[in-house]
Amino acid sequence: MIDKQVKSIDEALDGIPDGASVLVGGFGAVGQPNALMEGLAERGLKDLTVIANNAGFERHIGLGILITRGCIRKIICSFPRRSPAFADAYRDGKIELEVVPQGTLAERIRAAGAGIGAFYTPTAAGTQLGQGKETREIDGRTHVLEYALGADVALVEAWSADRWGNLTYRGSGRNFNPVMAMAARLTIVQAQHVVPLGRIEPDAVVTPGVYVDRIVHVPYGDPPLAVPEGAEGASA
Amino acid sequence: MIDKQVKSIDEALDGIPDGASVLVGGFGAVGQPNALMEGLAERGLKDLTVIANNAGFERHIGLGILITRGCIRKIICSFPRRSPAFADAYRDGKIELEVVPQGTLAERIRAAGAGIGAFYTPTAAGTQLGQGKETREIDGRTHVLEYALGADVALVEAWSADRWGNLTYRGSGRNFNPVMAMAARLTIVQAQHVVPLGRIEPDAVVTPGVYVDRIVHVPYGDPPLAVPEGAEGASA
Amino acid sequence: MNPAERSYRRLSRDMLAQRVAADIPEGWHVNLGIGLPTHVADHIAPGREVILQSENGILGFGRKPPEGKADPWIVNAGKENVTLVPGASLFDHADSFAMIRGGHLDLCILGAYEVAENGDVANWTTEHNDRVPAVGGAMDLAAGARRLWIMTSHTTRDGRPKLVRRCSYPLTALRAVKRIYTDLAVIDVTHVGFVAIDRVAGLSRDILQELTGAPLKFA
Amino acid sequence: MNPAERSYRRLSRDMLAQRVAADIPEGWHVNLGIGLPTHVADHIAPGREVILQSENGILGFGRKPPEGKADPWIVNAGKENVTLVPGASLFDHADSFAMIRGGHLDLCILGAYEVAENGDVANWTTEHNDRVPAVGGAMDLAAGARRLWIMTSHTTRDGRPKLVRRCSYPLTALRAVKRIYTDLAVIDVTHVGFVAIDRVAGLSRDILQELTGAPLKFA
Repeated sequence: MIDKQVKSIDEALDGIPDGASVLVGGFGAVGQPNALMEGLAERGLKDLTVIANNAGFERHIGLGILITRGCIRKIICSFPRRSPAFADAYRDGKIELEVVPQGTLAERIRAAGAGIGAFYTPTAAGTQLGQGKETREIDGRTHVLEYALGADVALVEAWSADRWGNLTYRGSGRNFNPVMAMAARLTIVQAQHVVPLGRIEPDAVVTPGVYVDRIVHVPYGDPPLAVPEGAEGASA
Repeated sequence: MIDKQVKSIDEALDGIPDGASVLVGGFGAVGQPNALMEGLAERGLKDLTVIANNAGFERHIGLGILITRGCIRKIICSFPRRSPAFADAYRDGKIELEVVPQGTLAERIRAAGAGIGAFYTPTAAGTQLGQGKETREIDGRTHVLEYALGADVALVEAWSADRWGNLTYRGSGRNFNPVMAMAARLTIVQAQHVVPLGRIEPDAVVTPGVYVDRIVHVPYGDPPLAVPEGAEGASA
Repeated sequence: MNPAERSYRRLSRDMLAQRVAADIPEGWHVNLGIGLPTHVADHIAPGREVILQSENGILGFGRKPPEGKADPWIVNAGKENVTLVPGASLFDHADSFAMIRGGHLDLCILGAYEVAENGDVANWTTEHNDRVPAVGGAMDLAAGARRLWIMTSHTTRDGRPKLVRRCSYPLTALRAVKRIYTDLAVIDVTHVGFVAIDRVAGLSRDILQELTGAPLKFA
Repeated sequence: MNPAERSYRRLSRDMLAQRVAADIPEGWHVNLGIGLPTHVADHIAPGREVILQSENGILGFGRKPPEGKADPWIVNAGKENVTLVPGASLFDHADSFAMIRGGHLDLCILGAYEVAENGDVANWTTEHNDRVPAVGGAMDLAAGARRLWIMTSHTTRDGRPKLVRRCSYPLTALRAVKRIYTDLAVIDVTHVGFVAIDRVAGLSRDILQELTGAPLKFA
């Protein structure tokens, strides 16, 4: 019998070494695998490369803790604002940053999950973030070559999971979670609910179990109500 | 008020010219927009390029009719077997064929829908179907460059649709339909059921309405029960 | 110029949002960038079907929820709690940016630091302040949407023009902007440069030109 | 050789399918090609969780439905009606081939016209008959699954070996095959070529070698 559920966060994170690359789901406070990130911090890991949309928010939650404790060598993300922990570490030269356009980030992660080695996109053509990259004219438009971006580990937050690893998400909690689940050698899920096999209708499964390795039941509860972003400039 | 529903198949197909490229959903007998294809045949269109997984099955259904009436100049597909109409036309030199691996076909169509100009895949590297294509070594593996494949029109079969064009599919009726809906300038849906806006739960929408232009209500009924394929050789 | 001498008034944030909202045709699918553009959502007339997309995986979000009624699981790209309208759909980030980058949105509205007369836009980092660089979805939206409109104050807080001959800040996308809504005017970006198609009451052509860093034509 | 003189029996289709089914470890995700491999589905012991994928968008299909109980909306890659098991999921073709091509399936089992001792496989068109060329998902599966096994008769109907030094038909994938199950033997494809790890009772090494178009080693 297949049963991917493990008993503790520690067991879920077992075997992740220093220096690992880690995909972390979530957008804003929604869909973030905070308990798993805090577990990584507890384990005192070093030199992690984290791939996420943001660079954390509160100092005492999720990525904020990993950054504060010095576990992360480099963050690859699209929008590292509103994270005091990251701002401090970046200013002090304690953390590397690679900024990737959000759609290119999502597509590079999907590519890793889908067996696509690289792809051409018009996004970032002619900009600083396209500099030094190969380009190609396709249908009269400059495209930038972008490579697949997978990782050793993916940390995912789901609403419900069954023992095969089938997942659903709640509201805007899907965000990066389903593509990240596809793109790691080891995919670990923090699930609000663990349900019997067959309870999730075949049409309602968002992440099929084949992508999932370990599930830990964490009834984490609702994310905090959001505080709007102020900046006029960039988007998301 | 947005209302994409039209009153007849003829209205749904209005404006499609001779020589159009047409994506056609379906796999086996499931999820095939037969009423729309028969409508195209009625209109007596010529020189169509059809992109589909198969090349039809029965002579008197869907693609079989279009082929028999000489509407199609070229078929781009992965598995043109079990279609007597196609076999005859191909033998007599009346129709062109381009065979594309099924996964590459799906990914090329998705690429067109997703704004990806081209991508690299290991599929077909070193084979006849990879011949003449650019290649690139990525992570020690030969990848073939494949370009996006969009079309003028997509014909889609859905289980339910609302007036914004949100769609669900039944069983294995999704197959190529959702990616094809994304990849055409004009996407036309044959829907078994038309339901009030809001009836389809946000989580249950498979094709968001943004991809759909026209919906025609066709309570076509179940596909015929399947007859198994015999060949030992190829897959699907 | 002393504000007291002005014969015109700048549009307030809400008046600007209202103006933009009124110009969006019914039936369009629209992404609103964070900052100023976000406010457009609250000014679309009830019953007028403009479908709003949020890059974190929502098509069909609505106004802010009433006080105390927010669903913490539904946020927009600016991480604000929003509502879903009937007909809404939810999807993941790859599907969301497939929608954006595949040219399926009729319109994206972004804020900007600078817009050039050839349609170049700079909105993600100035490199002139100590803020961490952060691009979000701006480059994907600017390159992917069928039309890009910019919503911005006409000048910076210290009075420098944001509409310029050539951007000095790092670009978000090249030749992408179709129209600019500012607190002073509505300006199309055409093959002959900026064309003002509307301006606030009492604002002369000369003053508007003075506040703009590139030549203006008037429609 | 006169069949009457044979001291061994070829495995029937069902016996071969049963043998293959028994060799698949519980917990594996497996795609079964059309033809011979399809029959493996009906021989997986009840309660043994081997999860079957079908490239038209199913993970977790089961045996053929009982007579008269078929759901016409559920077909496998061979267009046969199948059942869904508890835990099944449905998705579209792009997602299905993302699963296949992204290396997420533990195993794919395909039929073949020829397998070479270096693991090359030819299974999609012979160019020696008048059948229309048709590749289906074979190239994606052969290149994408973690392991490729082949299920085939050991020889063609007219007695020619299907296991060869080098394929003469158009290839499906290069150096992809890990193991071959035939009606006579189980043969691993290794860096030193074909290694027979099992054969039917009564079949000598010499006879098996005679029926094989490349040198055999024996484990």
